[in-house]
Amino acid sequence: MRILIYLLLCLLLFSSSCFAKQPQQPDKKERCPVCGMFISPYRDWMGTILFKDDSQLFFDGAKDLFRYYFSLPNKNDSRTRDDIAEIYLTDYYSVRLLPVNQLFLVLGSDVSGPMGHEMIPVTGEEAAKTFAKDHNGQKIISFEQLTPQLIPKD
Amino acid sequence: MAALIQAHTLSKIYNRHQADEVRALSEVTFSVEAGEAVVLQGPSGSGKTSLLSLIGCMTRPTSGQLRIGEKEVSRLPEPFLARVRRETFGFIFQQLNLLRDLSVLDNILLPLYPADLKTAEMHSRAERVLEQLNLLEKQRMKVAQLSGGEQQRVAIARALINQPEIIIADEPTAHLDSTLSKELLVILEHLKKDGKTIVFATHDPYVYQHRLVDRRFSMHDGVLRKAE
Amino acid sequence: MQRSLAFGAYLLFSSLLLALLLYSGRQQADTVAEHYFPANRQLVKQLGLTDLSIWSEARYTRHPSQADLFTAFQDYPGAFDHFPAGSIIGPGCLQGSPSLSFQKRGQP
Amino acid sequence: MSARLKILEHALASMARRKQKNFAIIAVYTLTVATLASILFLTQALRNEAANVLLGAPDLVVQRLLAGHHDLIPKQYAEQIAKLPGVGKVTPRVWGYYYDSLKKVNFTLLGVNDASEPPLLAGHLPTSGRQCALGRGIADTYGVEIGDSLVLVDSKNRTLLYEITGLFSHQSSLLTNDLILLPEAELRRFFALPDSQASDLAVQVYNEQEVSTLAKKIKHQLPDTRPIGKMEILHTYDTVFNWRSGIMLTIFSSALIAFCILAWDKATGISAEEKREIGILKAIGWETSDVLLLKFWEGLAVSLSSFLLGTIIAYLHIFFFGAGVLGPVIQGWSVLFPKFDLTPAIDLYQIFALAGLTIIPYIACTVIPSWKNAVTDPDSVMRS
Repeated sequence: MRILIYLLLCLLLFSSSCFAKQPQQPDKKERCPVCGMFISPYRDWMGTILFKDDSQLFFDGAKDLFRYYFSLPNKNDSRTRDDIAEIYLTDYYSVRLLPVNQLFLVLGSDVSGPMGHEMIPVTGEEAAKTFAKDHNGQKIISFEQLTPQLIPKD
Repeated sequence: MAALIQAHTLSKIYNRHQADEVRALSEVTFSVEAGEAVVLQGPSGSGKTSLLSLIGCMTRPTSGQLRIGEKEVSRLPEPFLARVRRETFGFIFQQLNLLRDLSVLDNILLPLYPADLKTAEMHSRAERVLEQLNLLEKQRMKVAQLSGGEQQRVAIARALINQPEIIIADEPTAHLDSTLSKELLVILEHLKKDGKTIVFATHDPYVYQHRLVDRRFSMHDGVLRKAE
Repeated sequence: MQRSLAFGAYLLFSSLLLALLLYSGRQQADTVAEHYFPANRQLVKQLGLTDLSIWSEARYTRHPSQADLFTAFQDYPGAFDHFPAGSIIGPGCLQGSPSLSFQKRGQP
Repeated sequence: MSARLKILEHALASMARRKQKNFAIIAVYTLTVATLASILFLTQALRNEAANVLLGAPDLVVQRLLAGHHDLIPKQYAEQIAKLPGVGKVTPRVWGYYYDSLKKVNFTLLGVNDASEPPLLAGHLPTSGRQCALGRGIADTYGVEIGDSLVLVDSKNRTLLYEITGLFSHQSSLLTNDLILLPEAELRRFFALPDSQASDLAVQVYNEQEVSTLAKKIKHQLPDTRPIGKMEILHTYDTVFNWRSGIMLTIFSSALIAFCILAWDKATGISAEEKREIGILKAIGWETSDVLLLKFWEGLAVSLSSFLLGTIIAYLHIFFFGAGVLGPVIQGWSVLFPKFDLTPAIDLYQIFALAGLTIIPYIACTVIPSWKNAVTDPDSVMRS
């Protein structure tokens, strides 16, 4: 009986991960809509917004992604934040794309991305604290706590 | 008509302000008309060669003026002097000064290289002088393989290739036997007939008593006098 | 005229030959980069190798990047060491030290 | 035909007059360029090889230092390191050296756990106790093949036989030439290594940026260790084979100095004959600039033709003939030296630098000494 429940659970987990929308990888010519830089040389910093209509935008860092996020709807893109299915950022430690709600954002650290000062996405609070300690991070926030004022300037 | 070569109080001092200062020429004044053959006589060291060098634009006078044709050359900068040398003078040196390992043709073409001439023009000129001096068959031979008289003719051919107005010859018979000297003077006589001006330096009586000579000067310790 | 033509022809020929060699080298490098570098990289990854096996005289020459800090002239891993002594003087033969040998198949 | 070309024509004609001297100069010059270019090609190829191939090396290697010596590292260090955020797999490596006093070679013995087939291997990796896989260099030196047995004497002086099950192909020689692979458990028995320890730890780090921070952290938490980053490994090879540093610069500069002596000798040795010729040319109407152009052509003819020839020879030598001449110089007293089957890696900048370093000084050495003679009045030829 316990084995059956376990199997069902496994199946559920498996299928949920199967059906949830997965981000595509960018091709070589993909550029960041905010700063215009190519994405592929900076895979370690990549972030992506997956819209409900299955379209996807790539950014060369969390900072640019959130600038775009807070600017929606803007003059080139009429979509609103409600049209977003999921936001993915690259976890600093594992260099994998993860959903933004699994990540903490470390502000004010000495690690800079392709566009200078960056907010660093880290999985788990423990790791975020370690990162802040190692890299002189000033503040750890979750995605819900993010406001446009907190985005680093340059 | 003005004289072709006009020298006025020409002086040349070598190694000036040094212990071994030599006054080679002092205040030489003379002129040569176009078509004339003029001889400078005098013992060695009397300044003949220095005067020829000055007239031939190989060096500049310490003081005085020199006019070649219409041109005042005594103060010209070096590149212009080289041009005057190339276009006006043909030199026959005492030592011949040929490049012995080069062919006859290469030797006589040498003065033409810096000039902007067409290749065909260069070769037709070469052919003409070679023919004139009876060297056509020898043109591919190295100078070192030729006899003394032939070498002498190569040197003359080289002097003529630029079609100069003035031929300068420094002791041309010094190293020649009497037959060759005779041959040389025959050639020079032809040149004079063609209208060339000839300036010699020599102490060979056979040369300065030759019928082609119009005027004679004698030099002594850098001073020029009219010879009797 | 003939000489400068011959010289020009020589220069042209040798520059073309050199260019051809460099170009073919480039082509060769591209195929190698495609096939044999990835294979070797995979090999390095699987075996966890750290160094090229060029000099096997001593451990600090076999694995220059892993050498001890106190190795002669070794300011940081891989500073090239024991030159010029190492290229002139060989190591001494230790008494009674082991050696490598093989036994052919089928032999006792 | 312009005046310049005509002067080139004369330069070539006058060089042809001194055939022996000019051939000797061209021969020495070509040899110098060939040597220098061979060094450049060889080192650049090795550098390129290292940079490409060693990208697969562990991101971090953690050694233990005991009293300044490289020592065995306890396996529990691996667990501690694995806990650090950003660290992937930590693999204990087991390896050592085996010295053959007859051939004077240090073999590298490496323990393998993973029996999955690596590329460039004929046969298979050792799986059970008494098997081994060898590098091509060993097999060639001792003339053995798969199925033969390797005889080793272990740390307790027992003679052990290992059946050869795999040989690496020659394409991996630069990596595996002197390698002997044994199963890890067998290697531990052979060296009498305790199970709880390893030679060092290979640490996987996901984010390249984090390697130096992790190295610092490991050094802080485990003060008796010495972490070596992949970048340091790559930098090591970059430095060893950098043409501007170390041994290469030594060889390079000595060849260059030898060449300068040649050029200087030629320069100062401007003969009375040459002086007289310059005088004659000036007397018959050449300008100073024409004479200098003549000398420039002479210098260029020698240096350019030697440079091209030397570079071609160097290329053929390194990439077609396996560095046959230069190899032994670099190899020193190595017996097990990989056969260079190098991939051409050409840095055009280096070739241009070499051209600049050889052609320009040579032309300068030809032109400058003639200068003084070219600017003096030509009347000296009248008085000789």
